[in-house]
Amino acid sequence: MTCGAHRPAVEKATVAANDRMARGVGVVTLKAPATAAAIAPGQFVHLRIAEGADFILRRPFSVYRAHGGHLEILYQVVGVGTRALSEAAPGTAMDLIGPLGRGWWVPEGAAHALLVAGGLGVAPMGMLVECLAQRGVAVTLAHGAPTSERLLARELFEANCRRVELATDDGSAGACGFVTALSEEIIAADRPDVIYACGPEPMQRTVAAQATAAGVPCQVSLERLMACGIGACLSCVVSTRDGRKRACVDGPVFDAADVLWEPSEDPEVRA
Amino acid sequence: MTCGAHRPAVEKATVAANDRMARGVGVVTLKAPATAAAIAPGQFVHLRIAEGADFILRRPFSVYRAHGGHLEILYQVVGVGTRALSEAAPGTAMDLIGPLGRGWWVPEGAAHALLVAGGLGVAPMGMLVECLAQRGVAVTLAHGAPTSERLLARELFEANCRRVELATDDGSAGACGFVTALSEEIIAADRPDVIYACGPEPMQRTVAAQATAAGVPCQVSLERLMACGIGACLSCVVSTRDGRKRACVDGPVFDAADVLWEPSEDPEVRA
Amino acid sequence: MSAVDMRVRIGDLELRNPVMTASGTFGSGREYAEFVDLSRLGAVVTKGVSIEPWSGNESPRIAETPCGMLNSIGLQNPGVEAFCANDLAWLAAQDVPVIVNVVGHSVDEYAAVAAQLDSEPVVSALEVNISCPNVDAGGMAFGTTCAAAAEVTRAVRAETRKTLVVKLSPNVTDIAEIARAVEAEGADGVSLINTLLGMAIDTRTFAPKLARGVGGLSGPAIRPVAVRMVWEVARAVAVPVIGMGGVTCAEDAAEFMLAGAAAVAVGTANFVEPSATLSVIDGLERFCAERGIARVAELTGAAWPERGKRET
Amino acid sequence: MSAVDMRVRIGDLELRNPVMTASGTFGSGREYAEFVDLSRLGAVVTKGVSIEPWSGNESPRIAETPCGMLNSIGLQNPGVEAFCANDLAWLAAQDVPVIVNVVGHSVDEYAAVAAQLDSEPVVSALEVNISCPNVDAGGMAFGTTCAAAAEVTRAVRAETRKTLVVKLSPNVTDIAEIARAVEAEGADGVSLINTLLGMAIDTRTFAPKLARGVGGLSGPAIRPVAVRMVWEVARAVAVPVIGMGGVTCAEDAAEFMLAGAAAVAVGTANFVEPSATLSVIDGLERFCAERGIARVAELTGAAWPERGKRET
Ligand SMILES: Cc1cc2nc3c(=O)[nH]c(=O)nc-3n(C[C@H](O)[C@H](O)[C@H](O)COP(=O)(O)OP(=O)(O)OC[C@H]3O[C@@H](n4cnc5c(N)ncnc54)[C@H](O)[C@@H]3O)c2cc1C
Ligand SMILES: Cc1cc2nc3c(=O)[nH]c(=O)nc-3n(C[C@H](O)[C@H](O)[C@H](O)COP(=O)(O)OP(=O)(O)OC[C@H]3O[C@@H](n4cnc5c(N)ncnc54)[C@H](O)[C@@H]3O)c2cc1C
Ligand SMILES: Cc1cc2nc3c(=O)[nH]c(=O)nc-3n(C[C@H](O)[C@H](O)[C@H](O)COP(=O)(O)O)c2cc1C
Ligand SMILES: Cc1cc2nc3c(=O)[nH]c(=O)nc-3n(C[C@H](O)[C@H](O)[C@H](O)COP(=O)(O)O)c2cc1C
Ligand code: FES
Ligand code: FES
Repeated sequence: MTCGAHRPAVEKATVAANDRMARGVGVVTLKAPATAAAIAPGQFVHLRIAEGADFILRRPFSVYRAHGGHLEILYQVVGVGTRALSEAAPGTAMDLIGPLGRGWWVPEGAAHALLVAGGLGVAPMGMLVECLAQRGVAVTLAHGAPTSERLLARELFEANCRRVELATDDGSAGACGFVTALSEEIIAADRPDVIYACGPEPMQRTVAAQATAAGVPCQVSLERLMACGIGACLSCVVSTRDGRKRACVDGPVFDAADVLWEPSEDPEVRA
Repeated sequence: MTCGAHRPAVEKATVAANDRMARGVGVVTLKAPATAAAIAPGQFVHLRIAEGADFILRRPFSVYRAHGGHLEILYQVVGVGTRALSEAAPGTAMDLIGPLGRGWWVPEGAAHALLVAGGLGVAPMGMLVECLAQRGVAVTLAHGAPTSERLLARELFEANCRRVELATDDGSAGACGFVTALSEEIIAADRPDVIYACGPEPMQRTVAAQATAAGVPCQVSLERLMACGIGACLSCVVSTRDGRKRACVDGPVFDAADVLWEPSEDPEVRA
Repeated sequence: MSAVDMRVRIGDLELRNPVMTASGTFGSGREYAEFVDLSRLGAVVTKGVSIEPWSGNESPRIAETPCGMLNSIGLQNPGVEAFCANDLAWLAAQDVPVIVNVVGHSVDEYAAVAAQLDSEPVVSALEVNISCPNVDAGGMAFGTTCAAAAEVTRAVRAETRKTLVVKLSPNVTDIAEIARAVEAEGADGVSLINTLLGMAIDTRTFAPKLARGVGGLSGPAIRPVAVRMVWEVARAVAVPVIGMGGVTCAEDAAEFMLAGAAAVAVGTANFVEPSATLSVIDGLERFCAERGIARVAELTGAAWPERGKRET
Repeated sequence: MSAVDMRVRIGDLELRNPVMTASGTFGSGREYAEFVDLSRLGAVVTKGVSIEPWSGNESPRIAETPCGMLNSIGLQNPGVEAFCANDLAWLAAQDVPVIVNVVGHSVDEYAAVAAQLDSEPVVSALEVNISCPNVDAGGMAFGTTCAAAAEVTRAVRAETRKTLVVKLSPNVTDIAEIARAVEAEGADGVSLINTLLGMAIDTRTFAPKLARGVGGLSGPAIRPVAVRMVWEVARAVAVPVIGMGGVTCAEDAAEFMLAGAAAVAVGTANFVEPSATLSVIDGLERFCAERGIARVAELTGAAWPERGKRET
C-alpha cells in the first residue's frame, strides 16, 4: 500500500448519488475518474461544495471508497458547507482537488490490524479495510457512536473484518459506553500488529496512549481546518516531536508516537 | 388612477414563469396576489432575488403588468442580480416588498397621451397603457431600441395604443435613429395633453425639454440605486426644485418640470 | 419559550432588550413602522441630525460589494428644528426609547444640537457621531484623534444631562485609546463601529462607483473587524459598549455580546429584511433560553479569557 | 487575442505581467507548481522569513467569515538559512522573479535577514513586512507609526541594493502618511494591504474561533478597503504600488490598477482556485485587448479624476 504518490490535480466532479444514512449523515458519490484511479486509503479531497461569495474556502473530506471512477464520501452536517453538500442533487458539478495528503500505511509484516473508529471516524476507513482484506491482513474493527443509527456502513465492515465490536453511548447497539473501552480490551486480549484510529481527537489520543502502553504501532488521522489543502498556507499544523507538520501534506495520517497532543486544539474540548 | 395609496408589505412570491424575450431580456411572472391586487401603474417592487451572502441588497423592478394574482416584470440582464433572476426556474421562492413608490398619474381631463420609451423604458408602461385605454385616453407610443429584437411587448402596446411609432439605432425596424426624434415630431404634430417618459436618463431629459418647449406636462420615471426602497436610507435621491427627493417614495415617477437634471448621475453618461 | 430577562442598561437608560437600530439605516423609525412594531425594539436610533439642513452628497450614493455595501449619503438631514417638529413629534407617540444621532461640522455645532435636544423629553439619549466618513468637514475627523474626540465629548456633555453615547470610527490605529478618551470626558457609553472607509471602481466606466469616490463599508463583510474592536474597547473601558457591524441574525448579535457588547445595533440588514431587528430579538431570546441563560446581559463579555471557560 | 504589452516595472525590476502572489498564501511557489506554470507569473512572493525559525501560533489558525477568512498563522517559517537552502534553491531553477517577504522581531532582525538575502542572486526584491497582525513582538507594531516604519526601512535599505518594497498595514488612521515615510527612506515600492485585524467568536463554545483570539481578515470582504487605500497611497507617493486584498478575477485586478496600483497580488483566492493567478493574468490581457488598451500599465491610475474621463 502506497502513501499516494500520485500528484494532485483539480478535477471537475459530478454528484452521481447523494443518500441519507442517518440523521445529519449522508453519503455522496462523486464521478471523478482521475482521482478515483489515483487515490490511496486515508487520503482526502478538497471539495468546492458551491461557488459564490459565501464559499471562500474549500472543505476537506476523506474518501471512504473509490471504485469504477467514483468516490464515496461519508459526511456529517455540521455547518454551511456540509449542509450544502447534503442538498446537492445528482448532476451537480463540484470540483475537487485530489488525491491529497499522506494516507494509512501497512507496516512490514503486519498480520493483524485493529481499527478504532469513533462516529464518523469510519469515513477514511472504507478503502483501508478493503485494502487490508485484500492483502490478507486480519482486521478487527471497534466502532463507537452515540446511538445505533450512527454506526455507519456496517455491511462493508462486516464483509471485510474478521471481527466487529460495537459500542454506543446509549447502549442501543453493542456495548454501552465508549469505543475506547473496547479498544483497550481488544489490545490487551489480541495484541494487534498495528492500530489505526480515527474519530474525535480525545478518543484518538486515548487509543494512542493504549497503543503506546501495549507497544503496538498506531496511526491516527487528524482533522485540522484547512485553507489551501496543498501545503502552502500553514493553517493546518499538527505539533509533532519533529516540529509543526502540515496535516494536509505531512498527514492527515500521522504516526501516533510522533504527535504532541494539544488538548486546546479540539474545539469540543476547548469548550 | 391613484398614486398607490396601498401600504407596502413583504410578500412571499413564487416564480410562475420566466421567459426569454430577446438577448439578455426576459419577462418573469411572479405569483404575488396581495401586491398584484394593490399595485398601481408605475409603482415598483423590491425583489430579494436570491438569499446568501452575495445578495446584500434587494433589487427594484417596475411592474409591467398585474393580473390574476400575478405580476409580470420585464428585465434586462446587467449584473449578478439580473443574471440570477434570468436563471430562476418556475417554483423558485422570491420575496418582495411592494407595492412601492409613487406611480404615474393622469392629469384632469387628459384625452391624448404620448408615451416615450427608450429600450426597457417600456417596463413600467404596461399597466399604464392598459389603464389609459380603459379610461378612453388616446395613447401614442414612441418606442426606440438598439435593434428590432429589443422592441418589446409590441402586441400589448399595439392593442392598447391608437398609434405606435418605432425607431431603432440600426434601422432594423421603424425609423433609423433615436426615439427622441420621433417624440419631437409627434409633440409638434399632435400636441398631446400629457407625456410619459421612461428610458435612459439623457433620453428622458431630452423628452422633458421637448415637453417644456411645447408647454405639455411631462412625467418621467427615474432610476436610482436603492438600498431600503422604503424611504429610510436616502440612497436614491433625485435633485428637484424642492430639494433632494427620494426616488423610492417621492418617485420613481416625478413631474419632469421639478427635476434638476444632473448629467453626472447617469453612469452611462459619466463614462 | 422560558422567560429570559432581556433588559440591559446603557447609562441611566434601561432598554427592554439589547437590540437597537443603527443610525442612518432606519430613518426615524417611521419608514419602518409598516414592517416593525417599534415598541418591541430596544431603542430606535435616528439618522444623524445637524443644526442646519444638510443636502448630502451627489448620486450614486451606494454600491454593493462582496457581503457588504458602500454608502456616501453624507448625512443628508433636514436640520434639528425640522427634525424635532416632524420626526420627534411622530416618535413621541411611539412606545420606544429614542436615541438621536448628533453630527456637526464643528465642536460648536455638535454642542448646539445637543443643547437643543436636551430639552426634548422624547429623546432618551444622544449618540454623538464623530465617525461619519462621508463628509469633508467634521464627521470622522473628530473621531480619529483622542484630543478631538475628547473635545467634542466635553462640549456635548456640558450641554446635556441625557445619556450620552459616543459613536467611534474604526478607521483608526487604536480605537481603545479613543474610547478611553471619550469615557474620561463623561460619555455614558460608546457605540462602534461606524463604517470602514472604502471604495469601489467600475471597470466598465473606469470611474469610482460612488459620486464622492470614497464611502463607508457596512454589512457582514466588516463583522470580524467590528467584533475585534468591540472586544478591544469593552476591555478598555468601564462604560457599556453598543456593538454593530454586519449583524444579520441572533448568532451575530450574540457574537458581539460575547465580545463584550452590552447591546447591539442592526444596520444594513434592515435593507434586505425590514423586520430583521425583530428576528434578532426573538432569536436572541431563544438563544439564551436554549442554553439556560436567565439574563441576556450574562452574554456580555462571556468570551473573555478572564471569565473562564463555559461548560457546554 | 491582440498583443497587449503586459510588462510593468517595480523599481529596477521588470515583471512580465502585473500579477504576483500574496505572501503567505502561495508557500514558496513549490506547493503550487502542480497547478500553476510559475514562469507565467509576474513574480512569486514567498511567505515571511525571519532569522531564526518561528513556530507560529496555536491551532485553530483560520476561520471562515462572510466573503473572507481570518488567519493567525503567526509567520511560522524555518528561518532564513533553511529557507535559502531549500526554498530558494528550488526557486533558482524556476524562470520567475522571486520576491522574499522579510519579517523580524526587531529592527536588527529585519536588517539581518535583508543582509543575508542580499547575497542571493535568485532574490529579485525584498518585501519588508511591517504589517503582520499575528505576532506579538514586531510585525504590525512596526507598521503603525511613521517613525517605526521609517526606521525599519532605513535599516533594511542599508543592507540591500535589491529592489525594496515595504508592505503596509491597513490597521492605521492614515496609511498614506506611512507610505510617504517609507518612501522617504528609500523604498522602491509599497505593497498593500496586509490583513485587517479581526476576530470571530464561536457562539456554540463562547470562545474565539482562533486560538490566538484575533487574526487577519483577507478575501473579497476587504477589497473596498484595500482599493480605497491603494487610491490614497498611489496619489501620495511616486513609487509604484502593489495592490492586494480580495483579488479573485481580472476585473478585481483591474479595479486595483485603476485605483493606482502598478501591480497586484492574489492571496486568499489561491486557496479556492489554485490556478487563480493564471485566470487573472489571462483575463487582464483580454480586458485590455477588448478595450484597445495597448499596454496594461495604462490602467494604473486611470480612474483618478485628474486623468480626465474615458470614452467608452
Ligand atoms: C483531512 C480531513 C478529512 C475529513 N474528512 C471528513 C469526512 O470524511 N466526512 C466529514 O463529514 N467530515 C470530514 N472532515 C471534516 C470536514 O472537513 C468539516 O466537517 C467541514 O469542512 C465543515 O464544513 P462546514 O461548512 O459544514 O462547517 P463550518 O460552518 O465551516 O464549521 C462548522 C463546525 O465544523 C468545524 N470544522 C470546519 N471545518 C473543519 C475541518 N476542516 N475539520 C474539522 N472541523 C471543521 C468548525 O470548527 C465548526 O465547529 C475532514 C476534515 C479533514 C481535515
Ligand atoms: C424604480 C426602479 C425600477 C426599475 N425597473 C426595472 C425593470 O422593470 N426592469 C429592469 O430590468 N430593471 C429595472 N430597474 C433597474 C434594476 O433595478 C437594475 O438593473 C438591477 O438592480 C441591477 O441589478 P444587478 O445585480 O443585475 O446589477 P449590478 O451588478 O448591481 O449592477 C450592474 C449595473 O447596473 C447598474 N444598476 C444596479 N442597480 C441599479 C438600479 N437600481 N438602478 C439602475 N441601475 C442599476 C449598476 O450601476 C451597474 O452599472 C429599475 C430600477 C429602479 C430604481
Ligand atoms: C446608508 C447608511 C447610512 C448611515 N448613516 C449613518 C448616520 O447618519 N450616522 C451614523 O452614526 N452612522 C450611520 N451609518 C453607519 C451605521 O449606523 C452602522 O454604524 C454601520 O452601517 C455598521 O453597521 P451595519 O453593518 O449593521 O450596517 C450609516 C450606514 C449606512 C449603511
Ligand atoms: C494564510 C495567510 C498567510 C499570510 N501570510 C503572510 C505573510 O507571511 N507575510 C505577509 O506579508 N502577508 C501575509 N498574508 C497577507 C497576504 O499576503 C495579503 O496581504 C492579504 O491576505 C490580502 O490579500 P487577499 O485578500 O488576496 O488574501 C497572509 C494571508 C493569509 C490569508
Ligand atoms: S491547508 Fe494549507 S498548509 Fe495545510
Ligand atoms: S432606497 Fe432608501 S430612501 Fe430610497
